[in-house]
Amino acid sequence: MSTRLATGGRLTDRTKQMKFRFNGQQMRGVEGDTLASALLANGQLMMGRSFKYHRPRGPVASGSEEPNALVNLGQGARFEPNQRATTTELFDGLVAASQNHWPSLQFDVGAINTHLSRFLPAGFYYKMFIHPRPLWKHVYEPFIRRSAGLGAAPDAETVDADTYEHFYTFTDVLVLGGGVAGLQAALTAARSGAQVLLLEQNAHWGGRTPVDGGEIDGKPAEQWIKDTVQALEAMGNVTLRSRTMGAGVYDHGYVLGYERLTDHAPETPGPRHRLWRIRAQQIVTATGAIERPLSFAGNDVPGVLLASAIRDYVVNYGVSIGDRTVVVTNNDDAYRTAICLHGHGLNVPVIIDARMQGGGALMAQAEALGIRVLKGKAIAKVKGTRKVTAVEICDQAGEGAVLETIPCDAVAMSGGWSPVVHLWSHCGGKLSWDEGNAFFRPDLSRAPTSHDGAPFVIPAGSANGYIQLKDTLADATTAGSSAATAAGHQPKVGTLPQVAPREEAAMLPVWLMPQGANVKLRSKAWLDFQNDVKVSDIQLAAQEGYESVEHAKRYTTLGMATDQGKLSNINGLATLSAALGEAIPSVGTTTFRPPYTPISMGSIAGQARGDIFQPVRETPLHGWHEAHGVHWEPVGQWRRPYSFVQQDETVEQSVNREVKAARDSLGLLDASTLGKIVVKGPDAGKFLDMLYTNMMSTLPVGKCRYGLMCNENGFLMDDGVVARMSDDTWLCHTTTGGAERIHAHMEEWLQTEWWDWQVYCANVTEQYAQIAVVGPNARKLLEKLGGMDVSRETLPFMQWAAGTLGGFPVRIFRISFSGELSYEIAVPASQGLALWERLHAEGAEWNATPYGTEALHILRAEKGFIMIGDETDGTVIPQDLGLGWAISKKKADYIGKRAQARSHMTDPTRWQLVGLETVDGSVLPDGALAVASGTNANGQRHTQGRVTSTYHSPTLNRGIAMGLVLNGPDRMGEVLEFTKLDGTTIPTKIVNAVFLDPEGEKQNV
Amino acid sequence: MSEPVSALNAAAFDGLAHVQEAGLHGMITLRGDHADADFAQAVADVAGVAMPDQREVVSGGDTSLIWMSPDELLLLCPYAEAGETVTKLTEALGDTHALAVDVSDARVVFTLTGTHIRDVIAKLAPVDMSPAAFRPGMVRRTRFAQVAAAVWLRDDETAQIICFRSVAPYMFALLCNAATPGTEVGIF
Amino acid sequence: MKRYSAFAIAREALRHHTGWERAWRKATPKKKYDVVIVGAGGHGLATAYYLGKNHGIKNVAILEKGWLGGGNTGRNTTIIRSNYLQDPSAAIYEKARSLYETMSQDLNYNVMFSPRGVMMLAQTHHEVRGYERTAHANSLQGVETQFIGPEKVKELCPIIRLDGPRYPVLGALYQPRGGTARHDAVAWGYARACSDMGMDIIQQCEVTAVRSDAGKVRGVTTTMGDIDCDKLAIVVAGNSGVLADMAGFRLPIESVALQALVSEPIKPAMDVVIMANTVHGYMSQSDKGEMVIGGGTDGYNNYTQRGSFHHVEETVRALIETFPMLSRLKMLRQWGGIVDITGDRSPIISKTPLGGCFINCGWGTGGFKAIPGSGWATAEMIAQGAPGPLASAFGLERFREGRFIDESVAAGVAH
Amino acid sequence: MLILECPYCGVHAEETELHGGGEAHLTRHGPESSDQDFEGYLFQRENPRGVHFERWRHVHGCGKWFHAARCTATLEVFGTYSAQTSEPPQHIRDRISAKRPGWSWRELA
Repeated sequence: MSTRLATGGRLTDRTKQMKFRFNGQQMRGVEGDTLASALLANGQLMMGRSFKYHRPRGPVASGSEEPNALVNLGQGARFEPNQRATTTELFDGLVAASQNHWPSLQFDVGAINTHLSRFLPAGFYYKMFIHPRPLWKHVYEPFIRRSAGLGAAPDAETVDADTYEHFYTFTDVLVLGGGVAGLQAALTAARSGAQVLLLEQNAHWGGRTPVDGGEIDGKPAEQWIKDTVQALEAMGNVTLRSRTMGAGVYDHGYVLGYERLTDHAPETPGPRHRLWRIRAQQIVTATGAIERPLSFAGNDVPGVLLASAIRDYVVNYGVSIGDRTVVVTNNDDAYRTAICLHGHGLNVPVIIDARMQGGGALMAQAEALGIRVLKGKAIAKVKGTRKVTAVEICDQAGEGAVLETIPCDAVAMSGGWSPVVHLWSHCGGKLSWDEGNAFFRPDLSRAPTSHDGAPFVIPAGSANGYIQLKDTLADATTAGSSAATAAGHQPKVGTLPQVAPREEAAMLPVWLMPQGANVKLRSKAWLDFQNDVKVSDIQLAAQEGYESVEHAKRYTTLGMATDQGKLSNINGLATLSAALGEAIPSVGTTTFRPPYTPISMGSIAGQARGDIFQPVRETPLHGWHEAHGVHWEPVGQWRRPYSFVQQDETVEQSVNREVKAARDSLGLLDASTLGKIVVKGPDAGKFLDMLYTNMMSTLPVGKCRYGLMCNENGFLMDDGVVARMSDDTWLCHTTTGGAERIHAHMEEWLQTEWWDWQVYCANVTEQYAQIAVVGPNARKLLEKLGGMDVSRETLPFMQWAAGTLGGFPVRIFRISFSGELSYEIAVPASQGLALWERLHAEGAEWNATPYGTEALHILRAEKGFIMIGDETDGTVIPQDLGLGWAISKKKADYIGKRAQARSHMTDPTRWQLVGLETVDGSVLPDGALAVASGTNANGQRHTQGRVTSTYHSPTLNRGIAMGLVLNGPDRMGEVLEFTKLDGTTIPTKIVNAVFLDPEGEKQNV
Repeated sequence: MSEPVSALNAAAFDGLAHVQEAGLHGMITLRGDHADADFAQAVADVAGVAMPDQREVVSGGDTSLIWMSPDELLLLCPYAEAGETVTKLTEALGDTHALAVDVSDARVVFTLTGTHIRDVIAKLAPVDMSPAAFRPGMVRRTRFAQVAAAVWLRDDETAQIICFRSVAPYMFALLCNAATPGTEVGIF
Repeated sequence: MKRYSAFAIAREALRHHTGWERAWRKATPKKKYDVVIVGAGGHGLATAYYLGKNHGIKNVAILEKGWLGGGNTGRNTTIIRSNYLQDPSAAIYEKARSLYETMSQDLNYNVMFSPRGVMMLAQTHHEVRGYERTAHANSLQGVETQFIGPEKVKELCPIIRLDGPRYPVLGALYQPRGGTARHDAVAWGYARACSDMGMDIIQQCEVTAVRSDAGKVRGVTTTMGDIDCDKLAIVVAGNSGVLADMAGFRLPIESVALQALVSEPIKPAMDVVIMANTVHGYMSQSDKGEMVIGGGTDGYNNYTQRGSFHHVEETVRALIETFPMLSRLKMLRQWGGIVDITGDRSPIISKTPLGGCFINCGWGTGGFKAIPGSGWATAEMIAQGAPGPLASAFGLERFREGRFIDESVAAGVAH
Repeated sequence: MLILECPYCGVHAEETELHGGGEAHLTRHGPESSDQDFEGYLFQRENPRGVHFERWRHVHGCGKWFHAARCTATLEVFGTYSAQTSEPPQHIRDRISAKRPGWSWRELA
């Protein structure tokens, strides 16, 4: 049983006890524990169940590569599934629960799958559940879905209680990984004067070197690390950040840094995670190496761990996995675990070394300690289900005949080490196969390249395949100075850290144990622990022709678990290449994708939540609207009043009231969002003539003209009133959505096509609050404010004037989008509210009524005015809308003219704009289609028109609509059938689109 | 004539830095070719300060000229003088191809003061805020989170941020959030 | 071909699965084929399959420069729907959707088609009108959809927040028979069926030139030598421009990166596919339990299969606003694929200026859902030498005539 | 995440400050042009795997359009230059030739 040793634990402080709960049970740990070490200290070896077979699982590792020990962490709005216990720092009051079992971790119904495993090989579901079809739909698939997933889903109504933020930073050299290699590389680079940023994913510096021991520069490694960190902290050009992981490397030196600020202390105020967006000229990946498991039967039983992990738990946390630990290895490093355990008074009954001639100095040291070493041997099988009880030993060369059974309660396995090449590979760095060490290492000749085409990632230390401490530090020094040089700095030649060489015997690649293991053993030899992929599964994939490494991965799900194959990929790859009889490098690896380990969605969104999720654009009158019962309508990022609803009024009633007020007396509209763009210069007229379909250069100063804008593809993109301000200056009004778009459109043509034309434009949309005063009494109100002559004679329809109205500096545009007598008043935004309140107050005697966008829509629809976005949808040309009058015949060219000459654009059968009236007076549904007889070759019903906008007209007290209809203008009075979503149709008459005051008498008074 | 009101009426917040809506400023957008001597002369005469170099700001008295692009400047002056200054500029520019428009009400100015202003800005804008890279007197047009803005470093502890008026509430909320007490990053 | 079934599994289990044969034969190129298809992705394999099944043309080679199904077929978010606005789109996507219904049986390979329903959220008044318009169109196109209200949306998707401050959910266009399928299985299933018909699937075989004379295709040159053919089909999403260049014509296409990501697997939380176009995000939960999330495309030509991170940020930000619980999940993996975007964002199934050479491309971000319909229509075009009703509207000539198939019509917002 | 230097304001802008504008150096075809020329102008694109010339706007910045020469296969940027030109300047083409001997784009090289 795992337990806390009497002494030891370099990272822990036993004087600081902590309470936590696991599966409802109260437990104790100490400061510095990870959740995994604390659970082990409490004898809790079993921490979860595997994905497919629900097999009992304990931790196999001690770091971020852990596939098994995943827990549901926290509660309520701070709940988080799939947290790795091995990297979760313990804190007082932590609450965790194990995953993927029912009803309990100890007894799990799903474990039946492990007994059925023979019937559930890789890809079984592709071959099953095919017949009969209904069963798949109603039984199999729902069942598969229910058994999906690992961690519990957060409650449906969960709203994250934590906050997050982003941070942008730039640096010359970014070092990822704070082990000895990272520290040495950072120090070397920093000495050149380069700006250096050093990130370490854990809370501690130095990586695993302190565990492995050894001396640097004549002092214990741990001391050297302390001194080096101090030296770095003292340098002004260096920034160090622990608990910050290099999550992903992207093009042009962009790196994500994932800083966990409060995960280890949830009560601390401030953001939980900070996502750093780093731009680095050079990136040093000092991400270390990960030990590989060995593939033998039962290598997934709780108690079988990586040799390095068992060492970590003892040295870092003072925790032992068991009393009798069998070590099994194909290299020298695992002997350190045996020696370490022995040194802590724990029993190592045997070291099983697959190599015929065993190891080097470390073996001699172990033997000298009296530890039994078996050479050329292997584990045939691990006994035990919920925990290790014994191992059966056999010859590595054979098929698994048992020579001896050794009782034990833990197994330390080592299949050699693999450099962590993820960050090197994210942006295209290639790998080469190292035969001697049996691992992939970065191929420096095929590094990822940046904007300048030069390499920008440099691997260092064991991440670069230099596993021995001496080589690690030497390589890190080189990496540090190359990075500094590449970043334009002059590295100072410092002295190499002195490390005594350690003679180690070569490792022996062992991909299966024993090498001739029979199928029974192979189907119990795990490659991917979380997803339950075994040696036999990969071999089956190869047998069935899933030969590409990507096919094998996807067919078996190898490496697709939450650890993304950190432990399984190389073993799986080697198994595949053996099955195919091909060399490992020719099979290749799967693609490494960010992030290195999973990062919170919250951190990706950063601060953008709640009121700063997205910008809301407010007009100067926003506050007034808020205070007067507004119902908002989002229009792009703007908020516009949809209607001002009064007490005991439905929205529909308020809209009708607003329409009637504008028609019968006086309405006020906040039109501030309409785009306003000043266009000035000797060539401004020529330019506007190209921009609009009609002629603007001929517009007299002081007058207004309605204009249409098309894109180069001929489609109508915007409309609005243009006013001639002076000889060389025009003011172009655009739609609300159009201001930025149209301004950009103008700049694009001026900068990239007609750059020799002398025109400047400026977007002055927000300089003004614009208020439409609409209705028969509009003029009376303006006269009441006084200061300007707004009479029909002085300011007729489609003219504008500047002046002072009731003390306000204004421009008044005599234009109408309602068909009523109407003035649009532009006033500096900072006086907008004052003017609005003034108009509202002074207009009281005519019942001045603020109205919103829905009333605006109805008012314009009653007049048959088109609305960009309703009558147009990006497929409509002005000719479809009966706007031919607004297309200049005189002009040789305008944007969109050529496009409108294409055969489909001049096709007489294009649908044309008409008015529509249901025979029964009801309101046509939005988007309704006019059906025609018969169906097309694909069996789709023919159509002959569609509704573009439809409303209830309070003025006419009936439904009115506009639509595009085949030959519409020639079919006045004809009745068509329009669709309803209930499957029936409505008889609808084609009428003139102008429902009200066709002569325009009301607006011209 | 009523009293003009700025977008947020001088709202303020204290945190990592002091965030202040700076009230009404006279702002004039000037379009014209900086390289054109007549343009430069006219502008310098009226503004009373020299033409700024690329991405720099030149200030004198209560007037500042901000470099916005090779053919655009933003002239800052007292709010009350904006209209008159536009008239003067238009006269001074005469036949020179140029454009001068009053945008005082179209934009809003925020002032950020304190020792951690670089932290606050670097949380929102993809700009190198290290003292070596971004020095007093420099201006950078960029984005703050999801809106366009210009940031001008007046001195090491004062920055001015200019954005469109309609997004003033968003910008203020952004800056306050980024300036939440206790969230200094501490790398500058 | 040994048929797949629960019985077969049981039989094989007893002999430790030693009896399973290859899903598709290893093939070496012959000198000549009736039809050579470049690209063994979903569309290419489906084209081959229906050439054999519907038209009896089985002397076919499918050439793949990498591994079959290794392009966008294996990189997409597996959404299947046909609730399109325009008739030609609705026709081909609905054909595809209906073929997905029976694909597992047709291919004797379980592609795990899961008709769990697809909801396209309406989060502005403008979107409501747009989707109502689509619902009307679908009702005449034989596409079963309905416009549902917020309560129904919440009922179908409990993790959604209806009253988000910025984008309240006003309703959704719901297609009950839309859903997802296992993307790799679609490619593998077609490959197995094609191989079984005697067709040659040749992987690791890159086309380096298209050979022709007198304006008629003669064959291709590959890294495995020359291969002659009477007819050539180019079905290579993400590389269409490169192949078209070899065949001597240009396309109205830009290739850009589209990104997707998955969360860590969690127990079932969302039993429907969600598309939220206002905020450019879509999401479903895989059979493994991962939330599969997709977003918008990059704004520049790119062949690296890597995208820019800010698109991931925008998508995740937006989805969290409507699905707050996502904030507590973690992103497990992100990746990119290269998609071909045409001038009207609709696909191209067309004859080309080169005689005997046909092209299927331009599926943009929506290709997976179309695979069977696309293969069906392309096979018909190759067999008959001219596009049939499903393909006729998707010809290259439409760009010259201005006859676009524009599905983005809900775009222009204005007042 | 691209970085491009804006030739107008000298900022090394990151992608989020920029707006891509598609293929560069297209010749506008107006009312008198043939259907084929007009289709070519509006829709036919080089879309090369390799050296490409494209338009960008420094939208969250000085607002200027500029041109970039970029490799679509490696994202290497050969240079940025003025938008007021109908073909890439010689020094840009020389730089590309030095790095991608034998490159061609339309009839350029």
